[in-house]
Amino acid sequence: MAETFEPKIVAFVCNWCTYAGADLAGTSRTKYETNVRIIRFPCTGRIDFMLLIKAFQNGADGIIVSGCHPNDCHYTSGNFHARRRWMVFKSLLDFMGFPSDRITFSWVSAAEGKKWAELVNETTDSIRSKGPFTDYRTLDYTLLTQLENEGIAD
Amino acid sequence: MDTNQYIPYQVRIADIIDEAPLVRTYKLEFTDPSANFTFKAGQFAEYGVFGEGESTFCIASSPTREGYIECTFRSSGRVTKALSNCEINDIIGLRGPFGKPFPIEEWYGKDIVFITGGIGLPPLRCVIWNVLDQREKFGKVSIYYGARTVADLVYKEELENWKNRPDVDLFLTVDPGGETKDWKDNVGFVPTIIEQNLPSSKNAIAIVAGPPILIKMSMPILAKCGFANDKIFTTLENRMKCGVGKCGHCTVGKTYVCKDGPVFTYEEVLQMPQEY
Amino acid sequence: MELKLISSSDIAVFVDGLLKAGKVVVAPVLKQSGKVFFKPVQSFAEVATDYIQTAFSAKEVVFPKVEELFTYQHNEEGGLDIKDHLDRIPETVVWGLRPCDAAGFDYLNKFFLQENPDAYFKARYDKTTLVTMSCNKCDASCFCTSVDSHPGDTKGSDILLTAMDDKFYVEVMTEKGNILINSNSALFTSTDTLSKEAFLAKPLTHFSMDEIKDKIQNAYASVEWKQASMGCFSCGACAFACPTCTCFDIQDEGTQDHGKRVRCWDACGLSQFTKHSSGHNPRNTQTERRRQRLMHKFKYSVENLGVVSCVGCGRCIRVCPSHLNIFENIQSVTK
Amino acid sequence: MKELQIKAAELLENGTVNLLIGFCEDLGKRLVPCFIETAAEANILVFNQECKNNLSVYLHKKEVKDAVKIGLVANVATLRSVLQLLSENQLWSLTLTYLTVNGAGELVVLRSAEELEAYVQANFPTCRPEDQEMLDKLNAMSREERWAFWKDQLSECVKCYACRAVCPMCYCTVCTTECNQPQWIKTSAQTSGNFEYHTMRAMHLAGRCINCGECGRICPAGIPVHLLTAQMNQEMEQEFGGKTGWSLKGGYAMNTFKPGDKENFIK
Repeated sequence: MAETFEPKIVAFVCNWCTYAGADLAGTSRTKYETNVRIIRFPCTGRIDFMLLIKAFQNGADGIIVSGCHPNDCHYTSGNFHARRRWMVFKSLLDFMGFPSDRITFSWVSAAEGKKWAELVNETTDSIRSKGPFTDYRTLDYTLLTQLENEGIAD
Repeated sequence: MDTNQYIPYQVRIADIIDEAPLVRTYKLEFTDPSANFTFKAGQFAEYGVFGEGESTFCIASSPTREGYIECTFRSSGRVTKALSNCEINDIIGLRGPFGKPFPIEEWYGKDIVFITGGIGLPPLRCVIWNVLDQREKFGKVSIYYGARTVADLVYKEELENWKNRPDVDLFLTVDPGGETKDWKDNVGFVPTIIEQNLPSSKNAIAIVAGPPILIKMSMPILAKCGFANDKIFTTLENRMKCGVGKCGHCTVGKTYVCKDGPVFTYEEVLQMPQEY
Repeated sequence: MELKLISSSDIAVFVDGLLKAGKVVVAPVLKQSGKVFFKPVQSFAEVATDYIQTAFSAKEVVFPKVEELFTYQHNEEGGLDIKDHLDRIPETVVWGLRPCDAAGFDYLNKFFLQENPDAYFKARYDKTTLVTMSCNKCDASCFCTSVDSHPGDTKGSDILLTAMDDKFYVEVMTEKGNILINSNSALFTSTDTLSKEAFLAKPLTHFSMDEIKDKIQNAYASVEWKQASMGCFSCGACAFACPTCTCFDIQDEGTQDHGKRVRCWDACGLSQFTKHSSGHNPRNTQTERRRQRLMHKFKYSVENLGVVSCVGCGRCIRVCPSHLNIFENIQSVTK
Repeated sequence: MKELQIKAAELLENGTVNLLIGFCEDLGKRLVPCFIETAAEANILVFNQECKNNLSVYLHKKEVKDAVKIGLVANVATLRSVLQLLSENQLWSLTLTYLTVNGAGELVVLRSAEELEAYVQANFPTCRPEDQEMLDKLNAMSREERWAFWKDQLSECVKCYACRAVCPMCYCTVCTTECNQPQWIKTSAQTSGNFEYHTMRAMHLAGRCINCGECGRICPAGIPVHLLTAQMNQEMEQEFGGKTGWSLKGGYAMNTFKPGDKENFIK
């Protein structure tokens, strides 16, 4: 483990606004943490909740989901549908005891390069303070393999 | 500790031939020389891409060719798609050989009729080369092979080789509408081609493999030619996972296609419940 | 075969002694949902005593719902390091399973080890000792007497305990049983044979195996299959609760660089079980799948292994969302 | 019970119904679904408060759909799920006749979708007290406690898919669990795969489930999976208004939106 824990943040962003915002942050030389890995989607409406679970399972410690402000959506209603989906998904994760505060939802328009940089820095600091997210990845054992994993067998 | 049948051999892809759209032939060599893998014509193996799973198809090369094995597959499911993305020198897993082989020793001195279509040729090609490599032990050899279009024909250069051999009668065909301008051979479904050149059933055995529709259409014609049901051999294609008669996916009635087959005489197939 | 007695109070001492000796004891535990499951216990206090049958069978000890076949890891030379973990399986005592479960283990042993022996099953089975508790009560789903077994049957178990008022009548059947007894022999006093009849449950007998074995021959074409399987939803509950269902699926989990290949339970009732990648499905409707399940248990396994693979525990009836009844179905299709 | 049997026999006799799905008692005195095609068999029909199975799930079965004219002996939850299915444009190819017993014990026969809607709205079921109590207990827990609770429960799941099989709302021809390109849900019943499966199931049923509770009641491993969708239902009713299985027009909350939807969790 490195001395300071470097979180892996996965960002699911919509192509028309947030990705352009991130691009603007780049062209205007705004510095922001490098822990974020950006995945481009045509719209937040296309981001499937299963992708977030897969990201957590494959090693993500924090997730940013960001897209166009309401009424800015290139496909007119993608972000409205997404908003409802994230509201339901966030409460489902809370109900199942999943640390849904590791997922940050936001609207970042193409002109808000600075907001994107602040968003990434904020998220990285908060996830860094929370530490690595291993709950999900250490779930896998059954009756007897459970004992093998707990080393009783050794 | 007895052998653990689930640990695969590691084999390296030595050569890749693109037979037809989505159909590839891999030449596989064993990375571990002490493997001395031996098999008989008609047996199959489980080819595994690590991280994706395992897929079942026959060993297409003849046991008379030492040092390597070949397999031909069409990319259709998750594993075969991953398999078709592999390149030369990649390592894949191989388990086997599984199943009962064709009883080639019983066919010495007999005429042999091969009937197959499309992707059904690989399981029979292994037998064909096994027969042709000891050609003098057998009577007449005739091969009826067809595919949907000219491009779908597999082993194109070997088909040429068989066509030019005097001791092999090859009846090549493509489905109506599948022929190209310079296509000189027959046009029509394989069963109709068989009817045009009826094989004699005296002292002969027939082997049929390929899509179920081909098997269903060819059987009555062979019966008309006088082939007894126990003189017709076929391979059953069922979903298989373990290959050793334990996982239950391939069962047809009490028979485990992987352990008791995949080679059956048509008589045995008729006794099974119609669930294949 | 040795016969012993042990007082009821010493049972707790015996089991706790096994735990202290480092053995893993898997015993029925009453869960908050009101159902009883086989779980590893840390003390005898956790063991449930007042139950007819556990929800799932104890086969999970020797045939887990998920079992790692091997892990693989790419090494520098471009090959793969493949390792299985057969050496890490603990000594296990399955406590308090019923005679029908033990008969189930007997079938599993035949199925997995008679031909192409399965290394994983053998490793777990050799390290497992079965301490069976004969049944003093049963319910309408139990039909062990219809499949050549009975509530006091010793088949398949290493030790059979029969509760008799304040003591247990101990029948030690195998060498494994002896080792267990000798680990704390002070608790046991020897005795001569006692009759268990008075302490055993009396389940109804619906048919006999000889009667079914010949009538099942032409049951395949019976018209009753459709009505018998109308209530079926094509889920896997009956197969996963059954002590003798052995179908499994092999899946890879991980990336192309490293990961593991696991074997997990599968069920012939599930619609994808026999589906080819071309879409062709030899058993496409629920009627065919339900027929396969019953024909396999009462006909095909007799032809392949010489023994009916149903032990009459009735779990598939209790666990089925619409309580489809296996022995009623067998009676209706073999009329 | 007598009038139910007489009415059923009459419906079967005069051909308004080819197949009647109801309840009868099996050897073990348990209430099990039964499928009656002739008037003579109608005398085995039984109906009381203990009949909990949601029989509307059988309306998706090929062997049942072939009968086209189908009778359904149903409790209110089953009627509510048929109403929700009709609002999702399912089952319109069938002519359905419903037999039920209302609170006062009288036999009620509903012959059309409108009658069904009126009856369901008049006797709209509320959340069962024991479920509400469990929901409140869970919501009162801290996040870590809830995680421990669901981790322990979902480690018991063996992925037999009985919860999906008994759910009338789960009628997809190819379920996400059966998709292996990409492998969304792990096939093996390990806890992480179970979490994926139950999260996906709850999300796909959010705003559609009518809280009949069958999935939790019949789970062989005794996992209260019905609480997941019950919680989602309650939150979506508060947030987006509208009730599932209330009217033929339905209105699935997840494929519409309002500008004023909740936004306080979005930066």
